[in-house]
Amino acid sequence: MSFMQKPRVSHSQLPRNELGLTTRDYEGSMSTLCAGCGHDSITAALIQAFWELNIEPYKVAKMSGIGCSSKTPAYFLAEAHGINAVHGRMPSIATGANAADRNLYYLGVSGDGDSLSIGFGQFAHALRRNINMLYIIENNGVYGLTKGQFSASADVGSKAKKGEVNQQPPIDPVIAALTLGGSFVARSFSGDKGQLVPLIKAGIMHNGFALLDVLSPCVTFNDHEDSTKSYAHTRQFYHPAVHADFVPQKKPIRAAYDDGESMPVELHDGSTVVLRKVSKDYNPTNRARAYSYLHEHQKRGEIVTGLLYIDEDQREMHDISNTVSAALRDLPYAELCPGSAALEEIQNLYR
Amino acid sequence: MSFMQKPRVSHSQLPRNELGLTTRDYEGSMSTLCAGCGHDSITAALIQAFWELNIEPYKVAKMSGIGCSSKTPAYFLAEAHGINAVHGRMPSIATGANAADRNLYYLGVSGDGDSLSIGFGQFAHALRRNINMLYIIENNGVYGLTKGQFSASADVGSKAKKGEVNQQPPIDPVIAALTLGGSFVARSFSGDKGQLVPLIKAGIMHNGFALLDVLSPCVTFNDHEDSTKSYAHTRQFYHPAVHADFVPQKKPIRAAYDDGESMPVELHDGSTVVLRKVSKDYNPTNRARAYSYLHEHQKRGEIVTGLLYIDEDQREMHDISNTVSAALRDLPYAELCPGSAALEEIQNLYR
Amino acid sequence: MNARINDFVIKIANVNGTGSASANGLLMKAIFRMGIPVVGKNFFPSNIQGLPTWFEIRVSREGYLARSGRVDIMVAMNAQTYARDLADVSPGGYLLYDSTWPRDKQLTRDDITLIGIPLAQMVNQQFENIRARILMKNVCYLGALAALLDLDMRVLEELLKETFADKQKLIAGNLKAIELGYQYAKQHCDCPLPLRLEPMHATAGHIMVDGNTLAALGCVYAGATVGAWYPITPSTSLMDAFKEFCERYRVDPETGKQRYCIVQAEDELAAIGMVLGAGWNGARAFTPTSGPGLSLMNEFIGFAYYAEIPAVIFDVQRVGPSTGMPTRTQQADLLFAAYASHGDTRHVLLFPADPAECFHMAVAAFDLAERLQTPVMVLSDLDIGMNDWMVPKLRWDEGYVPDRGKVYSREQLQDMQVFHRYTDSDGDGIAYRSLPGVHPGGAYFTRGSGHDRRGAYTEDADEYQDVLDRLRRKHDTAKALVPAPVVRSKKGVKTGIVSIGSCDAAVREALDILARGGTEVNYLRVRGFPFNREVEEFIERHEHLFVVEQNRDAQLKALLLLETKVERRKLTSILHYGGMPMDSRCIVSGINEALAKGAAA
Amino acid sequence: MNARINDFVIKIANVNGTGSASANGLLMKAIFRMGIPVVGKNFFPSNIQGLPTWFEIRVSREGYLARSGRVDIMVAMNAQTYARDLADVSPGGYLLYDSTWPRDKQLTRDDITLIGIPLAQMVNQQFENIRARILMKNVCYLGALAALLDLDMRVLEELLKETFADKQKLIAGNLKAIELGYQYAKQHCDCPLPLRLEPMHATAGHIMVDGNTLAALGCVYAGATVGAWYPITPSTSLMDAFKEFCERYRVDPETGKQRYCIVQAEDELAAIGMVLGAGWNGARAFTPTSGPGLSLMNEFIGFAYYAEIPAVIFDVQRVGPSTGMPTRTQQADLLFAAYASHGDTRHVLLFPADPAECFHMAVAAFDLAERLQTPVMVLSDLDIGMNDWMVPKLRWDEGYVPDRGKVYSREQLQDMQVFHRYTDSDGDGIAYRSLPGVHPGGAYFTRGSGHDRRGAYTEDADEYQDVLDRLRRKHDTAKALVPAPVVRSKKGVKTGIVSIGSCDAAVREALDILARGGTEVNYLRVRGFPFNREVEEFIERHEHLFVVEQNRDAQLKALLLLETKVERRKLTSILHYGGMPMDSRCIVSGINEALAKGAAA
Ligand SMILES: Cc1ncc(C[n+]2csc(CCOP(=O)(O)OP(=O)(O)O)c2C)c(N)n1
Ligand SMILES: Cc1ncc(C[n+]2csc(CCOP(=O)(O)OP(=O)(O)O)c2C)c(N)n1
Ligand code: SF4
Ligand code: SF4
Ligand SMILES: [Mg+2]
Ligand SMILES: [Mg+2]
Repeated sequence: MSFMQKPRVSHSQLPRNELGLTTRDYEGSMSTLCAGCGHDSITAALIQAFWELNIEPYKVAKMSGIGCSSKTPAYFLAEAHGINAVHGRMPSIATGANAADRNLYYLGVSGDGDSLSIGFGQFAHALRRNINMLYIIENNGVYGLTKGQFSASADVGSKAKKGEVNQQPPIDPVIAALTLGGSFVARSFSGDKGQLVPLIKAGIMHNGFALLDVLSPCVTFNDHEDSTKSYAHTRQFYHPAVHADFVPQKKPIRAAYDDGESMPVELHDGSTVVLRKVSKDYNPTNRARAYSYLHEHQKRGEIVTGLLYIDEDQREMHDISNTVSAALRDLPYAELCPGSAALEEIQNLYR
Repeated sequence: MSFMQKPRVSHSQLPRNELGLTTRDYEGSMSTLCAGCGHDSITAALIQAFWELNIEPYKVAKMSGIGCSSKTPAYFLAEAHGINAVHGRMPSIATGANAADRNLYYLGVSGDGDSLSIGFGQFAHALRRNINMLYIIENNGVYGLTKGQFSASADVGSKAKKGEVNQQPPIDPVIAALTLGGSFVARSFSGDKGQLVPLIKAGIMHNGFALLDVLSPCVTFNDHEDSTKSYAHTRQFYHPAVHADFVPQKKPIRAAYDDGESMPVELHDGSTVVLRKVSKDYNPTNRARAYSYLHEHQKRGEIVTGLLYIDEDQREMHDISNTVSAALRDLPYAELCPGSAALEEIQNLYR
Repeated sequence: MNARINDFVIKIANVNGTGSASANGLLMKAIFRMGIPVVGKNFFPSNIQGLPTWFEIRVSREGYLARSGRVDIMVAMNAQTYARDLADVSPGGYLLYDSTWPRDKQLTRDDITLIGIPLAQMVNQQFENIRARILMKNVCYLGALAALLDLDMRVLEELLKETFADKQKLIAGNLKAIELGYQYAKQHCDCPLPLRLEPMHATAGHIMVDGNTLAALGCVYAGATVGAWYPITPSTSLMDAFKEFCERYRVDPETGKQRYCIVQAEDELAAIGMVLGAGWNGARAFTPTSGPGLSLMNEFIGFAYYAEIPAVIFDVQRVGPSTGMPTRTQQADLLFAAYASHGDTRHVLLFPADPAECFHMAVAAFDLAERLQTPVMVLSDLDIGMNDWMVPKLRWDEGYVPDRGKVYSREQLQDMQVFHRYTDSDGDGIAYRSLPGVHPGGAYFTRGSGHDRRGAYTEDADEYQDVLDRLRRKHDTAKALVPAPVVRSKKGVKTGIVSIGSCDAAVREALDILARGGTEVNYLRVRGFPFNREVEEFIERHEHLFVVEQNRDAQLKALLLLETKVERRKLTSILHYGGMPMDSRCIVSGINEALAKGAAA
Repeated sequence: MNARINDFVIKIANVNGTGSASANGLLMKAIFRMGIPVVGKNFFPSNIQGLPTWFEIRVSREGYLARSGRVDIMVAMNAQTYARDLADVSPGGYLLYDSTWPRDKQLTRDDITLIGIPLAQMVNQQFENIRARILMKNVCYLGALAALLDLDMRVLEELLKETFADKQKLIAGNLKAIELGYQYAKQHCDCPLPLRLEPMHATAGHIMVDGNTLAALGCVYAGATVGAWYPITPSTSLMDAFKEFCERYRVDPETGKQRYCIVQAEDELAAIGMVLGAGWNGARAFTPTSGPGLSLMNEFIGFAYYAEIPAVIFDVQRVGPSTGMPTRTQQADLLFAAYASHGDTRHVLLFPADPAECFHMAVAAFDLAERLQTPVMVLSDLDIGMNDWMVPKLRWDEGYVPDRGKVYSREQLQDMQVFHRYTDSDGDGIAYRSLPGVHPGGAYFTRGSGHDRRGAYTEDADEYQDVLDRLRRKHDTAKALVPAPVVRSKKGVKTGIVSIGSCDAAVREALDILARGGTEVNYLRVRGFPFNREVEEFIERHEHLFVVEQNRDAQLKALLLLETKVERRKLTSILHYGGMPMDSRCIVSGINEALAKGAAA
């Protein structure tokens, strides 16, 4: 909304990067997400990362689908073009945009619903084509924007706001990316800026498709243990949707821990996830080992974070296609049109 | 086409199963596929398997998408209902059909294009829901019906009829099924009826989603080494599609080999695949081990066949949903309608 | 200002996620229980927390259910929108604000009365917990309104107690908060205001409920057993309600097992696929969605049309194109739904105008879908689907038997020489079908590719055309089966309105206003597509017709032009498409202007 | 029978996958090189091998390019369809069959001449290899036809040599096979037949080519750099051709790198998404598809309309609904394409009538898409797209400069105070856009959700409507930009035909036939949507209009009813929709019958 525009004042006291810009120059309009939403922490990390990388904001193309997570590109890099595709179809938009100009930085922001339900096919195929972009999944296990249904990443046994228990095995985007041929596979936690910022930077600089799955708690639709729900609880089974709209303000969850360590993090609903940061000597260049490593820790109930797999040699789409190095969209028309003599030549074939 | 209907004559000399039926009773109309197409061999294996299982043909629902492979349900079980969905969307049709009546046998036949390109999302999610069905992918690495473009399962380095070389990593449906939570994952070869028939039978009897990936060579669009292509080769780059329609008649490829053995199979185009049948003592109940086993052999250039993973305890959709055991579609209306007293009760909530 | 008894509009401006919807719902229901006709419209943003939201309650002695365009009393709880809210109040009206904080003195008006109540201050003194403070502020303005408007406090208390029946300890706090507001208003204001409530008996035999809930209930009563969906505003609550009803009424008492199966699909392509799979296999199946979902379903809708598979789709329309405004209302999917999918396709549509019709049309939709073996789309909208409407209580005819259409039984198939799936044996364009697993004699292959009357694959022009022509005849058969229009007409009147769906309330009010001004106008509301004979006759009988609808491109008018014999010059459009539910004013002024210009006789 | 010089139809019935298409192509081209107007239609099944296929060659002295409805000489190579093929021959015609095997004596006709030639026998004697035997049988009947029809053998030999220029060793065999057929016919038949060929000079300055090839060439000349697609008949050859042209003309001579990027998408949803991503980012991008693909693209098409992103879509129409008949032709996506996607949407469509127009309209489509910042759909069909047509040679205007539309440059953005993406500064409904990565001042957020004229998110009715109303004005602007109709009219004639696309050839022939019968009828062929002024004027000028189109539901008529002021009574439909290209007969008889009934003045 228009009145949400942040005032742009100069902050002379803030540190400046090599371009002379402060982090404020990497911000966008005011977030309209719930107070404490993990997604906002990721936004902050993105701002930090682009600032640290000394990238001119307008050289970035921000792309997303539909969902709370997909709204976030409006909240950073105000000077960059952004595009909100339709739900689940950002990967194809990204592919086309990248095809048109291989020389910008491409950042895709998506949600678990957006990428693993409706968008799973496009996600898998963009990854397979190794589109040169950073693809972030802001993963909260639910559909935030449509009010808390399970997404395909919800864990078995997790409870929805309405009390329903998920019984289907989750799709883990990290395992999917690893086994579908991804060239850069990483996971982090929204509250761990220390880990998140470097992973974002690595992902942006990676020459190919960098998947970064970021666990990002939804403060609103994980609150089923909370008394709030009962506030709006009406007799028997009648709960008109509009009548239960109380959303408590909460603080974002923070977590900082060292390489190799494991760390239990309490979510807003009182449940706990155990994060395990890969150790310093973890070797992220072996796909099969990465899989068994993930699998092993998963069985122990741990979610592994860090850079889990990387292959710098896998060629990205343009390298495979052998495209010219200039942006296709900028090629002068004279280099594109074969001209009338060629037309004559071609037409001789049709006689 | 109507004149393709096979004559139904009684074959008194053929062996009969427990229902008193011969394999002819499990056939369908005449195939319209190319002579030698691997898909026809799979059809034959299906006929054999259903006959051996003593299943009444009309108790089977045959479902498919669009493609040469997806045409095959017309060629077996003439007495079963069949449905050709739109391209890539058979999994959702199967899910709905299964939801309506959990007591029939569900068989889905698809192609690699149908399941791994346009249909990858639906494939992954039907698998994740563990729909009780046998899902066969007749995998030839190309889009047969649209004349030979690469599919997502084409191997790196494989050549299309037009000479183009595939450069993208393939999606292996077996690895995908394994890592996306599949409860029954198997692979076979169209020419190996000895292995195929038992795997089909196991898949049908499995209580959940059984994925059976069957390598099924396309005789027509793998013939790029063949002189035929040059027959229609016209000057320079002008090859009107309609002018190059010669399709040589070929024999289907056969392969029979023992458990644990590896076997090189020469395809119609002269290239070779090496199949490796899992050994007798292979334990198909460990997901991570199955993955590393596959990965290991893949690196050696071998394609592993056999029952690669099975988990009989994973609950299928209806078990998870706690649905009644009768077919929903057959429930008497009286069991479905709450009646006018209940309506009164319900409406009291809206006062 | 004269007293305006039971005839005014309360608008509450707030921030979403603060629990105001709950309080506002209580207020509306309390008025309803006082026997006074009332309607509430919730204008909420497409986000979860922190953006402006409004709730508008119209109290209408005469029972008008549309918006009126007025705001008689504004409860301005949102500083961000204060200026706008202040400006919105009709002259002579009131604005209630939280006087805890200083008001912007620049923003004021002489022609309305401002009422300051220190809501936050009072509440903060009474409650410690932060959550309670936020929530109770809303309950507190309820109390103030009760005093100002003469709301029956016993009704309000009773409602509160019912609401928190299983959370007894919340009751005291709520009552306290109400009391705070009530007492403050009593002591500091001139209560009640000239606009106020007086008990009536006009709501007996009525209920207050939203359309998605009743559409879901219709699905239950129709005997639907399979529901597949992908969440999308404003249709989500339809499947939520279906689930809740089923959990209560569709569980086998002995085994505890479910007599239904709901699948949350991975997207809308899958959702409609599941519905078609179930429909093909003989279950009554449905999916609720909205515009973007309908767009995604297109390929499958064409398949269902051509392969003749029953399906019920609820399109709860929201503002398009594309993602549009997900929390605003519109009627802009008409044309698209009528001819959805490539190729020659024509669909059957139903247009409910309120929640009660959502119930009845849900039932009708399943009957029609099975009778006609085709997808039937129920085009409701956000206004009907998500807002509570006052409608007459539903009655259920115990004699109702679902029309499962032409399906051969096992016995019939057994006795049959040969079964041809797509042959028109009855002359109504509808062929007999068979279900999988019933009898070998019923086997056929269902396909979206060319097929002949026997169901065999064909590429032959005549065989193809034979089936396609029958489909056209079948669609003509539907004309007599879809619900007839609702007509309000007087002999001799030559000007009419043709309208659709949720415009109804506004049109009815407009008719009364016009009649009071001496202009008699007749009215027909279409309820189904293809249009039945009554629509054609009404059009013929009138010389000039105003087509009232909520979209930019006059889509209902387009359908009338295409599918009736109406002459273009007869039709004048009245369009409203900003996303807020229509009110009578644009109709009245549109007609008056046109008549003044002599456009109609 | 009198001699019919250069005016007859040859039809060849065969089995697909046997290489006959290649032989038939040679035959057609040889006739063309003799300077005789000719047209070929390929009727092939939706499978790869073993089903019936037909190729129909019309030789037309007068240059008529539609089917004629006659079969003067049938080459019956397919035993499965022999009965049907025999029945198809026009009285007085000829049937050539392979006399190697005995003919079914039951199947015969007295009113035609049967010519038996032992094709298999002769070929099998000469060739060892099985493949060669199959292939050479086709070449052998070419030889026989050459003798029977007086085809210029030098032309045929020359063509063969060109075809096998890089496979010299195949030439001898082919020549041998031709010779076999030729000599046999010469010796056993009364050569040439009364229907025969005589050299003319009527094909100079013309080419024989299919529409998909020229559409692809148009994309190359328009400067398109990004193509995304998913294979679907009958559009696949469009991208194949684009690739081949690019491989030749779009490779950087120094680096060997490609000045284009083609992505084979995973489906049509992704294909259109890629096109939109590229269009948003400033490249000219396109996707070819057919009905089912278009249905899948619906959600994204609505997005592109509302977010105003240029895109070019080629819909090579095939028979619907659903999968329909993928290898048959139809014009049944008109209505669907015009209003594709939910909500109020209206699109820009172009309707080529032959391959040459495919070229020109491809170029025009990119100009329009960028000028109007909206998806432009080129609706061709299988008949145009996949069959070879004789069209005048293309000329390229070296002065052509692509119209990239209103895009602010870096410099313009630099000098600008503020950039508002969706503001109508020129009054034509078209706003200025900016491209990513060009200048920070151009940054804005592209979205399919509600937005105001600045590009900011909105849920406000007025702000939303402001943009939506401009979109409507923009669509009106398009009326003057789309190609004008082609009109053939005489003063004073009050009856007209309105038609579209590939009906053109049949209509033109029908006009001549009608004129010969004394009935003058005028003709307008629409070439773009929204309809421009000329369409409206033509309609106004005539009292009675026949709308000729290839679909069941009179979709062009529907668009005329909706988007012009035409009165319904003026319009009479002539429909043809079995999947075979239209011929003049149904038009002539339709019009004559109507005129006889006095339907027109
Ligand atoms: C085609 C379509 N279907 C459904 C929706 C409704 N919808 C909007 S966001 C969303 C889910 C978002 O979930 P996720 O991607 O996990 O994002 P989150 O809100 O959790 O960050 C859905 C279903 C839509 N916008 N479009
Ligand atoms: C929506 C849609 N897009 C494209 C097509 C065209 N099409 C038909 S089959 C096919 C590919 C089939 O490939 P695969 O599934 O591998 O089957 P195969 O023919 O190789 O057995 C395609 C692209 C279609 N029918 N529908
Ligand atoms: S609903 Fe959940 S995901 Fe959405 S903004 Fe709120 S906390 Fe974040
Ligand atoms: S084209 Fe290939 S896949 Fe299709 S029928 Fe022929 S051999 Fe089989
Ligand atoms: Mg989420
Ligand atoms: Mg394939």
